[in-house]
Amino acid sequence: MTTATRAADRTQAPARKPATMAQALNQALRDSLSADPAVHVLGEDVGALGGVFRITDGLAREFGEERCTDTPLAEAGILGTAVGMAMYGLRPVVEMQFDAFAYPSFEQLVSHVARMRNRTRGALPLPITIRIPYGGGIGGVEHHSDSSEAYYAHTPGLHVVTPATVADAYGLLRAAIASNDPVVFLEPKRLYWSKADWSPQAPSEVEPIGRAVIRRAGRTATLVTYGPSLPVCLEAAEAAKEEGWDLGVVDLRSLVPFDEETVAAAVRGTGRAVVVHESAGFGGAGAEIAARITERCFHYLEAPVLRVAGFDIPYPPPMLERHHLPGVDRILDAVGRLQWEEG
Amino acid sequence: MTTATRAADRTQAPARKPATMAQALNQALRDSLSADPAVHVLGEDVGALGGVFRITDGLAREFGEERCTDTPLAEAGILGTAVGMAMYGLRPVVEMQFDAFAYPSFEQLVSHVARMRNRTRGALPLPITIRIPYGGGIGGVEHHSDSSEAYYAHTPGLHVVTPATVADAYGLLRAAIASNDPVVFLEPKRLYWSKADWSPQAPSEVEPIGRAVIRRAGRTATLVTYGPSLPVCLEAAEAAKEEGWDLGVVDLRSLVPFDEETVAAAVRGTGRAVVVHESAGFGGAGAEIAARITERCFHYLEAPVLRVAGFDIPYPPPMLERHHLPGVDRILDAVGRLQWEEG
Amino acid sequence: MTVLDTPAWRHRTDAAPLLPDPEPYRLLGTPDAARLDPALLRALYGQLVRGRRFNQQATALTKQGRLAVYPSSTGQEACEVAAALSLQPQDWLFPSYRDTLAVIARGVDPVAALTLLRGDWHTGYDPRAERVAPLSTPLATQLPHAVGLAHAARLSGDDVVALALVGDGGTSEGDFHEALNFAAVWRAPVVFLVQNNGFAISVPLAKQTAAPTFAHKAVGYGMPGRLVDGNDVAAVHEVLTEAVDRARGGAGPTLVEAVTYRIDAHTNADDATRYRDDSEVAAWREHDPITLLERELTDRGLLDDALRRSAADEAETTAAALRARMNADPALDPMELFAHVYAEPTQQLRQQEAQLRAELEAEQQS
Amino acid sequence: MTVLDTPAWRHRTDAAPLLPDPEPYRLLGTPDAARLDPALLRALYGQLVRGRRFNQQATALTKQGRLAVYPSSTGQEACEVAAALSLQPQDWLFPSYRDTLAVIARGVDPVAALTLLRGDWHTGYDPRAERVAPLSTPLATQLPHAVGLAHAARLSGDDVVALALVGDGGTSEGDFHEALNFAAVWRAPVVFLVQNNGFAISVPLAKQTAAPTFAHKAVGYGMPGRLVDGNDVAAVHEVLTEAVDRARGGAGPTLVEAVTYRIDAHTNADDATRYRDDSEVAAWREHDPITLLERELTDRGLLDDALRRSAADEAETTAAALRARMNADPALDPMELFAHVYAEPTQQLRQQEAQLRAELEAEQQS
Ligand SMILES: Cc1ncc(C[n+]2csc(CCOP(=O)(O)OP(=O)(O)O)c2C)c(N)n1
Ligand SMILES: Cc1ncc(C[n+]2csc(CCOP(=O)(O)OP(=O)(O)O)c2C)c(N)n1
Ligand SMILES: [Mg+2]
Ligand SMILES: [Mg+2]
Repeated sequence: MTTATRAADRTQAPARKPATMAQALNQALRDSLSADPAVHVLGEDVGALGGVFRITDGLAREFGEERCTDTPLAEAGILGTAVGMAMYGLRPVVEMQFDAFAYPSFEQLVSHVARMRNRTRGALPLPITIRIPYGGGIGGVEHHSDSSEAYYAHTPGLHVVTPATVADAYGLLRAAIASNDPVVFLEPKRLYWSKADWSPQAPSEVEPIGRAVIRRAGRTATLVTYGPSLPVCLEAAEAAKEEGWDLGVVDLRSLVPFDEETVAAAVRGTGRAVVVHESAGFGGAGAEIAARITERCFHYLEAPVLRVAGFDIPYPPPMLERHHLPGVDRILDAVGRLQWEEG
Repeated sequence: MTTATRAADRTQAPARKPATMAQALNQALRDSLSADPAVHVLGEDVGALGGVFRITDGLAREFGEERCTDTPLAEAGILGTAVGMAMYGLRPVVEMQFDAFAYPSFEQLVSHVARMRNRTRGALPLPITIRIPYGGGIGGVEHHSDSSEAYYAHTPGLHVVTPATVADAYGLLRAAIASNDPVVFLEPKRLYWSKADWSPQAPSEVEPIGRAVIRRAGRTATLVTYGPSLPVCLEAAEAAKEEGWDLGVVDLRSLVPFDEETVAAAVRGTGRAVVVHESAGFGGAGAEIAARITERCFHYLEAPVLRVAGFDIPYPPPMLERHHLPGVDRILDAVGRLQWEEG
Repeated sequence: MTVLDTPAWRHRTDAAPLLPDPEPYRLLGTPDAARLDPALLRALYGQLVRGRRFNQQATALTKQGRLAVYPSSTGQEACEVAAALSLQPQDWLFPSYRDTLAVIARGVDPVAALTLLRGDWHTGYDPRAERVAPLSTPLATQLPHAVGLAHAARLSGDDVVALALVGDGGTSEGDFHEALNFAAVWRAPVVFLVQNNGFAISVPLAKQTAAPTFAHKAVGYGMPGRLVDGNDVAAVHEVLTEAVDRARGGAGPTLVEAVTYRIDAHTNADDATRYRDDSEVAAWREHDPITLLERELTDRGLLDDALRRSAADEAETTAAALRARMNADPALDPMELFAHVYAEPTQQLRQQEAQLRAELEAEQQS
Repeated sequence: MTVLDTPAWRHRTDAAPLLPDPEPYRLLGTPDAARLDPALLRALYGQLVRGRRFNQQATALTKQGRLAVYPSSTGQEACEVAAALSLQPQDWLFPSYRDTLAVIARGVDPVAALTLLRGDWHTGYDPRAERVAPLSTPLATQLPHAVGLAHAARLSGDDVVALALVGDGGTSEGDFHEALNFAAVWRAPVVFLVQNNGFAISVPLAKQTAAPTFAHKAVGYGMPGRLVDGNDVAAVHEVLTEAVDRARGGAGPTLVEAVTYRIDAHTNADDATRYRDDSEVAAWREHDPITLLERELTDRGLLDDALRRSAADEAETTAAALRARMNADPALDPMELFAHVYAEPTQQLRQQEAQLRAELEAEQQS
């Protein structure tokens, strides 16, 4: 669906109201549970409490505890039982409470969730959505701010999706739950309370997983980013005007599938790119993005693709996290290093 | 220590005899256990059996079951108890039986092993060596051939080392055990039975972790690789002569620390590079290597850095693995795509 | 309300009924065996003999390079066979990597069951059609799958029980613990069978657990634990059938420990002389599952030549068919590597597919 | 040799002595309390009162933005205090994230103990100097650490016991299982204390376990299980001291379940009204650890004004000092982010360090 037709559809959509990303995610779960009796939500504290971020608020009341289930406190058990439920034909939507608390389920994820379809020659697809609040910037103590997307994106058999806007939070989560493949759905914690005027997209408006989107066209250089770093990049693009730079911003939305075409087209238009994310830079998703841009756009590039990422350190304590997270200055600094004078 | 002084030292070393990588690793463990009473080996079947690959052969007999201990079958428990042992001042050397069977210990690795020094402001370093046989090419059934280095290399706080030669197997393992930081020591399974004339390096000859080595100088293009793919690259370089190409080969030996200087110098000399490894390409270590080479060498590059890696699929069954693993032809094909005619 | 009424104060289950009798339950050779149905005993006998022969044949195929590896269950056939036969058609079996016999005893085509170990693909049968999960190599990881499936079936109002197999070594994994706990909390219709064969590769029981028995773990989850002689096929069958019926009736999960022994090495690639004494193996050969059943059949006058011959014939037929079919190279298409990664291949996979196709074509032309 | 002699047939431990009395053990208010040493009771009282006040003060500091978060242990002070006081100086404590009180009762500087929750660094004390592991946030992951440390100490011939704390929710994690199993197999000198406070955040006990009690899990590992009233500080102290002594004597690990209640919400950020009824909280307030001890002290004529006042004064002094010190901003150096990642920073870290330094300098100049 093109941007034009989407815009057209929207004119018929119900009136938009201010909503947070958390509310949009909650609505996506509610609508998925309504639409398909096979959908089941499970995780720690997803029932009466509505999740520590309230993303499952009210669902147990509305759909019953069997559709929205508080599990024992064991992440491998949660994901492992979700595998069994999916084997039986259900569509489990699992909530991991925080990024680092998904690690106990790593074996189930890598050795089973990612491989079951392939292992069984397609006989046993696993339509499981694994929701993981991720990233920093919320003043969380250790283990509450990890960015773990690179682990997942490197694991064949998983889709890895991360919304950056209220509308995408809804649309991508609905698409993830509808997907017949397992989707690691990474929710940028610090955008949970971000707001936009929004009304739930109609099913026909929900885009499939795997398309990047140009959030801002630009002529001087392209920022490529996703999830929690999108607002920072947009801010940087705004600030860059002062320097006379017209920066484009691409929001990947999905790391796997990776939309090479959209990214390559954008970068070819500018000849310069900076990839921005907050996880550690070394071996991060930005490495893949930069390497791939270079493969695809080498002769269009005026400068090497640069990366602005978190430092290669364990995530800092709350009082120091602002020094770690890529901010506007660090992004503009990288743009400034794009060898404008010719190298 | 320079290559020259090493070569000099070696003339004084005891006579070399043919040895396999497995034997060199066994000797490194033996010598480490002898040299330091704090060293303890633990894992599944490391005792009477000597490990399924016999890397710990004879150690329990020689040093007692308390120094070389068969544990219960639980990888998180193995690594978790090793953390406690290291907290008390021991130097545990943990064996994971196969690559995919290290995944249950992922949380202990990422949330504790990698962070304990940092968490405690340096008060509690964890000198743990985690030996993991990795990679394919041995006809193993599923879960016995994973290449998991990218997960570890992306985790700040870990060193990630992988030998490709008999001498390095010994030297790097001794260095890993002597290191005051946790080291993920990846042993290329299919090189266990590779042979070379060798005698154990004297302690003064053991190189520190973190230096890449030029295995072959070349003028037309540089292959950058590590571990199981080194012999393949050397073979490719040999075969390339027929095409009139003089290929250099860099063996990284350690992914973290990453020896940028050696790699960048080699690539600047040729202006063309192909990164080769067998793990899935997407988000693999090769992405970081390629991105970094590009950052460092952009104006020396005649062509984009290309990658030859495993496909982005779950590791294939034994009968199909040869189609997955990067081989000589695929490497030469990539070299041929390095835009020799100018793009 | 006082604290004594709050749930944390004293959990409500009574422990006593959950504790196992520490003496393994036996039937064959005991007076109780008299009540066993001759037809059942004959069926079990046929399966045991066929299973033993299958193990031998499969091990032989490893020597001929026709199987990548084979973990023999010789000595453990009673557990394998009883597991399969305790289930109804609609039930599910969750085998571990050693349980090929249980898989074929449930009716899966032997060649399909051996696909993993032959190395042509990871799983050779359709788990939904067979109601048999893929053979699980990562130990104990199949246990939460069984719980989830049983739970899903119950939520769906279906009459389905899941039976999950695990070894003594596998009980040490965290997944074992998490699965049993979920099962008990959810009262899922699932049965766990621990085949305690004394070893996890080379590691003997005493280095694996200090528990009185594995069946004593059950009380810690709030489910009943049963201990059974794993070489007494009638006893294992009875205990499992009771547990399956209990699950079917809505009474929740059961943990069964079957005490048995791995007569062969861990796999064809293993050297068992490094870690165990022949005298132990010899002792267990005296307690062979087939011999135990033959004695019973003989005592009851049920073991005539016809039964012996039909069992042997069926075993030979199975072995011969296996040999013949495994000696043919499987038809393999390398392009299938890309076919099942996702419902739709990604753009990157399509590129990689094209690359391999080109390579294969070049190979053919040269 | 027959199979009956092989280890797999029947494991050797007798189960009966490992099983807990399902009635939580109590001392205060019982005739047995008469034998309790007045000095001990006074010391425990002082710690309880100080602990309660500390919880209040720390919670207040979250409202002033001086702590990032605080998981209060109000209602659980008896467990916290008894845990710390059951140990000898050379022993190690392995706390979970809720156990700040145990950490300070062991002697760690309160501000150092709160470093994690204040957010200036991850751990504020030297674990080796204090023999207190870092507060562990990933649940149950600290348990194998305790086992490994205790095992290492024993291998080194040292007289060191490790005491590890975990919540009812944490028992569901695989790491709990693996740790207890390693401990029992290795006979490591370690004691596990489960503080069963009825909830894991919002999830009540019945959704966490179906076991008769957590103490019943012990038999499944081959260690004794004890159940104790977690609000009876004398009982918890006695049970833990016995278990620590047992471990010290080489008899191996013990699992202790203390039944208690979390009076406050999960943390200051939690809204407990969403998942529990005030009447339950009220019932537990009637069974308050301080009240229980005060009653005992009163009955024995030990609770004079002097004791009350000294306890209250010490609590106020602690609280006031905490307030004062926490109201000052901690001295922080962002460059420390790179200091402890490795023994030596990598080349890449040195570059990143230089980048941050340049940014900070630019910031200062502007
Ligand atoms: C998670 C995991 N760790 C290690 C292994 C390697 N491994 C394969 S079989 C085996 C021993 C299994 O012992 P047990 O559970 O007793 O089963 P048995 O072989 O006796 O049938 C081991 C360690 C594995 N498959 N999975
Ligand atoms: C591995 C892991 N999963 C999830 C969490 C998130 N979390 C923090 S506290 C908590 C509940 C813990 O309950 P319990 O063990 O009973 O301890 P309590 O809070 O009652 O002291 C949860 C789920 C975590 N810290 N670690
Ligand atoms: Mg076994
Ligand atoms: Mg609790």
